[in-house]
Amino acid sequence: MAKNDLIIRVAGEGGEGVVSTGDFVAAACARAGLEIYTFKTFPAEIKGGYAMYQVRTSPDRIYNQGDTFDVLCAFNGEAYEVNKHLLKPGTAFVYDYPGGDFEPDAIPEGVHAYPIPMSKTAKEMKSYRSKNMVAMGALSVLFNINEVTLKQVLTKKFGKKGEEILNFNLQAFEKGKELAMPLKKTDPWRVADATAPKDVIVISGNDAAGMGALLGGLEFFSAYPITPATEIAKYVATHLPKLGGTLIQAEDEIASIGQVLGASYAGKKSMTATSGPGLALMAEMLGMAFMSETPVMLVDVQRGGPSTGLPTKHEQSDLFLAIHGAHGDAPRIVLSVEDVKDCIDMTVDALNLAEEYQCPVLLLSDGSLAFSTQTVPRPNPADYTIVHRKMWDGEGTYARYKMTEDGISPMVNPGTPGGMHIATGLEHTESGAPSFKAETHEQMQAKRFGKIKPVVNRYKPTEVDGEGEADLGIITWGSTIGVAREAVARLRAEGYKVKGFYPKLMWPMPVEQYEAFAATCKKILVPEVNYQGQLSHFIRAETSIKPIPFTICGGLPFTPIQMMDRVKEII
Amino acid sequence: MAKNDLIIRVAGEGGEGVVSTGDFVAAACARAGLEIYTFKTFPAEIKGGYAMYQVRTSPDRIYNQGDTFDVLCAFNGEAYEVNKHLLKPGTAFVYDYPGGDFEPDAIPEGVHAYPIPMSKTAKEMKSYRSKNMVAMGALSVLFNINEVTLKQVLTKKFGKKGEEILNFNLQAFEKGKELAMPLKKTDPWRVADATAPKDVIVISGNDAAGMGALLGGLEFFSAYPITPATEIAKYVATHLPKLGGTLIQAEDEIASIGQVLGASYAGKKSMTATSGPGLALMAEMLGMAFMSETPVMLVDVQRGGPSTGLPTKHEQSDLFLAIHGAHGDAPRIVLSVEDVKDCIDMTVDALNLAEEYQCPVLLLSDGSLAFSTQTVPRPNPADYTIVHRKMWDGEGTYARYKMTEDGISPMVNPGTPGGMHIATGLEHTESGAPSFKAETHEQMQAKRFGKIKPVVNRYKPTEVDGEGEADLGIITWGSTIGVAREAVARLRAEGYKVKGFYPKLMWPMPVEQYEAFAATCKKILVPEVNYQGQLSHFIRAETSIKPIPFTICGGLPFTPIQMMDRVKEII
Amino acid sequence: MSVAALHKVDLKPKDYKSEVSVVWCPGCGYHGILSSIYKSLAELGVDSSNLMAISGIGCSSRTPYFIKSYKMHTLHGRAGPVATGAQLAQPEQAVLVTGGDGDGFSIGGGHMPHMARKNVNLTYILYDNGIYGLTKGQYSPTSRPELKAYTTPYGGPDEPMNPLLYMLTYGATYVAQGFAGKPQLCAELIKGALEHKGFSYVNIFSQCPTFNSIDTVEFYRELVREVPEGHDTSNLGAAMELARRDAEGHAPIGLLYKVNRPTLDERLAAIVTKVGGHKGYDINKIIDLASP
Amino acid sequence: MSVAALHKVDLKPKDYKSEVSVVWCPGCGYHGILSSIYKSLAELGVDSSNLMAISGIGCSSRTPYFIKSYKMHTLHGRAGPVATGAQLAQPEQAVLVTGGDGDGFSIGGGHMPHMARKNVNLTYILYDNGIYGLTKGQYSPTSRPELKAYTTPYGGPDEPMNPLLYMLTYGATYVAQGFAGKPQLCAELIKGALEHKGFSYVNIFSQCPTFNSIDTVEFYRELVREVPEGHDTSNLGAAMELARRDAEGHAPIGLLYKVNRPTLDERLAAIVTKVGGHKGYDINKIIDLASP
Ligand SMILES: Cc1ncc(C[n+]2csc(CCOP(=O)(O)OP(=O)(O)O)c2C)c(N)n1
Ligand SMILES: Cc1ncc(C[n+]2csc(CCOP(=O)(O)OP(=O)(O)O)c2C)c(N)n1
Ligand code: SF4
Ligand code: SF4
Ligand SMILES: [Mg+2]
Ligand SMILES: [Mg+2]
Repeated sequence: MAKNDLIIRVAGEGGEGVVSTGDFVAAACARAGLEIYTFKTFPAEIKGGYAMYQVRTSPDRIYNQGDTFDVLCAFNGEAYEVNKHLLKPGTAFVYDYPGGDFEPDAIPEGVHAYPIPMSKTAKEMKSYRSKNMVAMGALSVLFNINEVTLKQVLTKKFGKKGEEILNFNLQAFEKGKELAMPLKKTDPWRVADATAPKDVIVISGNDAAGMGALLGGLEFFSAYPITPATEIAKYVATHLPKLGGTLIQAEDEIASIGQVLGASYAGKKSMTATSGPGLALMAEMLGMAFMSETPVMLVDVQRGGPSTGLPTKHEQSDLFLAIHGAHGDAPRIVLSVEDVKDCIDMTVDALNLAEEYQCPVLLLSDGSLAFSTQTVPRPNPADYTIVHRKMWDGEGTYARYKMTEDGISPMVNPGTPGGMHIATGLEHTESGAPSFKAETHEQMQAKRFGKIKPVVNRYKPTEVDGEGEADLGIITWGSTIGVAREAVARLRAEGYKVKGFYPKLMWPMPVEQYEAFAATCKKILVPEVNYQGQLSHFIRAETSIKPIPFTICGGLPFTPIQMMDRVKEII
Repeated sequence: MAKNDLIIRVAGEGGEGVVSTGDFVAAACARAGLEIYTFKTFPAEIKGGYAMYQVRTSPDRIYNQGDTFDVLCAFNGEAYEVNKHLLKPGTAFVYDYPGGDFEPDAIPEGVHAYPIPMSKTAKEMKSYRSKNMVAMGALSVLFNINEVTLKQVLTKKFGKKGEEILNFNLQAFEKGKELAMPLKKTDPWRVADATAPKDVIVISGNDAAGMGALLGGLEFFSAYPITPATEIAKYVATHLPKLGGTLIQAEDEIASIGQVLGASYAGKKSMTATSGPGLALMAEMLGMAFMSETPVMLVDVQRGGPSTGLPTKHEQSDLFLAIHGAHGDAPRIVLSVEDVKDCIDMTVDALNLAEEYQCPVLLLSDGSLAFSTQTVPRPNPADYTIVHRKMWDGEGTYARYKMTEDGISPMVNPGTPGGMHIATGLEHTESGAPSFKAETHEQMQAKRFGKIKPVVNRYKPTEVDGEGEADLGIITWGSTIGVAREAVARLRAEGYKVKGFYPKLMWPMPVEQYEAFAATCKKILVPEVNYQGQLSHFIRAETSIKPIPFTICGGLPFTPIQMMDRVKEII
Repeated sequence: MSVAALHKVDLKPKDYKSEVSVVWCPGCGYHGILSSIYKSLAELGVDSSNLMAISGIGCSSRTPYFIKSYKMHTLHGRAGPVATGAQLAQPEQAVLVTGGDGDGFSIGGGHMPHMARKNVNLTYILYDNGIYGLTKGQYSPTSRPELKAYTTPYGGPDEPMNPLLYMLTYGATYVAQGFAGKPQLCAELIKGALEHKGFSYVNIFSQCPTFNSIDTVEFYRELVREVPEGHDTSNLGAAMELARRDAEGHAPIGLLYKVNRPTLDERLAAIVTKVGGHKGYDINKIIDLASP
Repeated sequence: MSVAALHKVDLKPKDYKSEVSVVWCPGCGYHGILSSIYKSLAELGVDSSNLMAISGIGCSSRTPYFIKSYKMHTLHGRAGPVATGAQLAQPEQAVLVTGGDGDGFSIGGGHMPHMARKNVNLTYILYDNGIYGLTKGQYSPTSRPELKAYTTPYGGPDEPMNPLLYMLTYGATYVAQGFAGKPQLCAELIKGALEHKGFSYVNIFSQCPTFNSIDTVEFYRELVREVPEGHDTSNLGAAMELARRDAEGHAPIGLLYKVNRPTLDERLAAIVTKVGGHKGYDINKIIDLASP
């Protein structure tokens, strides 16, 4: 890899400015026309505790958080302790010394060490808060972080708080630069030089889902807070009112999905967002949405389970619940996102599919994407098509569940004369009247299942990464796709014949596409971050493929190298 | 088939005594040493509406409700209308005429018609209530229903209400006999003669589950009413207090499973019972039981879904939810019953497995078994082993989630000095302290999954019906097994080479047993009463078998002939 | 809701009957409640196509099937949230919720406080028969412990709750109680509820002759007493006092409480106004906020 | 619960500390509440091994980790049912539930009425900070609409609920309110609650300096007023009047209400007695009932 695809990890105590340092560096790189992909872990404590923020930046597209850092910036002893085993030859190590709360062990051979007295300098400036500015100054000098854009970013942020605060921070930044200047740079890491700025935004997965909701024409949102999904509601709460829409925080998840169902019945594009525990509580109402053919959309930001589990950690283990989590036969359309861009685009897709197919649509995101900020081409609202439900034309007698060729029955909004009808969770005839006859149930189930089948051909085809025959194909989903892309590329560069298949439509499964892909590969590896190999299960059940599962569940995403190693073992 | 394996269907308006007629006939046959298997359908209305009660009786063991009736006794015009298409040559037809509310069309060729003026006679006796007694008298004469045992049953029932009422009913019964006596019997159907009375009970699936709970040493039961599971709670409410135990009706299903978890933590054998919608609501708490390794047992009496669906109808469509209905990776042990006897025995098993493996255990029953009464050998309490959870020996420092060889950590009851600990839904160390480290999560998941694995070998092996090689093997579950048993026997009698495989342990799946069975069959047919072929899905996912799904979902069980026909088509 | 704002039509009570035939048992109090609903709709001239009737699951929750209107038959206990969503989506339409004591106060009991305190602009009619009818007779939160029911063959262990006191405590802005045996009174109370802007709650005692053997028509007749003349319906303390029943345990029927405060939809609309929100707002301005 | 019946031990408050270190923010009111709990346990001489501390999810729900006892850390909103089950299973032991305003009155709000009216014999301490702490600051059912929080950047649309009035309405048999800034009072109220036989509820105002910017220590100090001398704690009406706050909106602190009535476990035990139930009952008699 180019030495300017690099990863800077900042670590320290929560509240010490770890997050803002990361944000500033990321924004400065993005302004300089570079790509960024950030990754964070949060302390389990409410306040304080170990925090880590890592920025990967490169002039080229980035697909994941990377293998490990190239540069570590340690704000305190805990940060050093947690990361010291990763100080491999070639890495650079910037740390608070002297005057910090720790003295590192002997620096390992080949590690490039840059002691910077961050705390001491901050103390001299009589402001603990300036510690991270000192660090940033040093980092900018040492690793060629664009000073112009970094200052723009700082100005944008602190400018609002008044000249004095801005100047003080810039001063600390300069101090950091001065401290680094005399140090001899021995490592090869440098952020790429600025290029023509691209028209991008920098946004987290959760904010992106919120933005997607706005772009998708959302009118009503109801949710109950839950880590790591709450920021979607926060984003929507902040911006939806500007567009005249409504957000409410419900008393629990059952109420929020209920409100979504009610609002959708009443004619509004509606959605909610939650995480695993909330999804579990919504199972019954999602069945009702299927049965009553009411469009509802739900984002599930998966976290470490089961139960309360590891609420701030990454996992992709809600696929079983997403697809099978209803009593009776009541499927949903399930999508999953790969990256932050998908969080925008596929939230629009999910809202559209719910309207088009009049059924529940679940969009799966995950804990690592939720807070990962990435550069995304600035979305142009005009590029997004908003699909509306098929409406009754007012002709004849209205029957809500009319049998039609494609199984989709026109809807009608309350308030329309002549369209009065019932939406119900009981089995029913075309008019909605309860009926427990064998034929009714069989025909209506066939209708409800039949209408969503075409989505496998009508949703964008699953991307195949690579051409021709391969010794091994990787099939994976969610944010693990980004890891697979890089692993495939690097393996290919090393001469391996590998391919990738990256489904976004999880259910119903585009079986023919799976089969066609697998037909070109000798072996199929399915990496995923869960214990049971949930996608592997569905592949075995629905296709003729015999996948080799590759599961990890330690609360962290795969790294490209981890995936490459496994491929090399089994290819 | 012997002409004395026969099915008498009584049909009429709810409230006309349809159910008690069926109950009396069934009890009389059981008292006469015969086997019975009854089947009912309920009106959707609260009161009134079409009701049907069918008694199948034979000197030999009966496995299901049968193909169709041999004898129809129609109390009113609706009963006739609903059933007249089933009046095939050879069937007998007893009906309320003259003086009833209908006159049948021309009796089809070959149908043996016996008009009995039931309403008229009742009217003459000035008691509408005696109509069914008249019918019963006629039936007893026409079809050799044992008069002695029938009178015993009537006496048992009406005796409590005083001599007058008893005599009046017996009188009506005699009237019915007199009316039938002069009729010329042209059909071949007769209930077998009494044999030495067997030591049996006659009980419904729901009551049987209640009885199993008592035999299994249940101490605490909490439930929320729901069709078709409520009778389990009713049975337990009536009898558990006699054994010193406690039943409460909770405010909802989430509360009931929560109470069960709490009581179990506090050391009591605990369970709940519900149906699909309730199970959906319990998903989150079942995940907590898995994570906290707390024994909880739940009976799910499946009904027609999805959503509110067809609440009084039969379906076996909760397998997906039962196995996959949790966020994160959180499996359960899932069992399913074949018949009423299983409802007793496997409720005991399920309670035992929960204690043994310290995890949630789900027992699946269904709407047709719930109300089906069957003859069951009288259970002997001494035959049932009650398993208790492994308890801490008091040595050393107690660690609730201690890593042990078999993954099962000893428990301790509150009140025990030195055993204080926390049960938690957060990921945790051996002591129960929260830990979100990668190793902890991976090891603990491995422990929790690992400990339940042995159940596939330790639970009773899946029954194989037949020997040697076969052209086709039927794999099925739940009450459909009873249908398969008869279909297999009859097909074999017709010369077909067929076998059956009847799993009761649904999850984890005894894969080797499936494979071994399938290795002896050219084709595998999987009949089940749901839309998606849920067991087929799991067979495809977990074994190398390529099953041929055979699904129906009209709210009714399979009939043997229906299954035989399908086998003949594809064999 | 306040139906005052609705388009007015001139219809008879029977015009609000739908084509689905009523399935309740003969003698069930619900027949009377349904007539009262038809009557109040007709008197107010409610345009059916601007009415959403929403329910959960239970005998009482079958009501929407029998009313000509837009309607939803949802899940046990969940009429409240669904109706809240529907009301917020169409604040210019009328929303009527009907349901049972189990539906509303047992499984649905977690939603009630929030609907009331948020003053969701809808009318909630609770058919209070002290039993679970549809599931064939288990005790409900309003059952008396004397009742021997399906899961309580030896009587119940619980004290019954007090729906009126709950709703007053929760902050409902219109609280009334009727009895199915007094259809004229019920119609008046329902009419008042429909006219009220805000969360209006009407509790109606109703006999279930099929499963509740003790809360008979006669029992209710003895139980109820009209709200005394001169009761100040704007006085929460006085309403609570009445709701808590008199020394002989009589239950008040009539209007107990009625006040006005902003409804949830109004408060949400105020937020939109505050931020200057409107349909034509340029979404690019929001996207710009994410530029680095 | 009534801890009177428990085995008595002689311990200091610190002896009730577990080995797990407290994770709350500096300045959080919860530190004070925890000390009050330790103190009351020590004063009552509660034997830890006969105590079950049970919670849901939230910052407050972390409490059991810090107490030496049997304990369960359950699901958000579900401490109530789990504790009910545990109490009924071991009626001779003490059960202490701790949780937040969101846990208890938002997602768990459907369980509260039933625990109270059934008079489940346990103590419920609700840490009322007017915010969702653990999820980083969303408004809760006790938040004032002035609060600008995570999902309500422009202020909230809801009126806050009144926990004390709710619990009085629900039939709790011991209802008190404290403030984390008054640890001595809190300890007394908790002690009283633990001694009480029946469902005892203590609401404790507590500042969340991290996320609730308006309900500060100073705010609460201004807000609270001691229950007046001479208040009759057996008078429900008077307790409700106090709970509804005075004309200036002051919130009462102290004991508002305390009465005795049979607990759920007693009433269930009475059923067992009524049917002559006991461990040695011959199950064959029950099986016999099913013979044809
Ligand atoms: C989740 C769920 N649990 C339980 C049920 C079963 N159920 C249907 S109606 C009902 C109670 C009905 O009582 P109530 O609400 O008082 O209405 P009523 O029939 O008396 O009018 C119950 C428990 C259900 N449909 N869904
Ligand atoms: C089913 C479910 N929904 C949501 C959450 C997320 N959650 C955890 S704690 C909490 C609220 C905490 O607020 P509160 O109960 O007031 O306790 P505090 O943190 O203020 O002490 C929420 C919403 C969850 N854990 N489970
Ligand atoms: S069961 Fe009771 S509530 Fe239901 S319809 Fe019949 S009488 Fe009415
Ligand atoms: S977030 Fe608030 S409630 Fe939670 S520990 Fe911190 S100060 Fe306390
Ligand atoms: Mg009721
Ligand atoms: Mg709180």
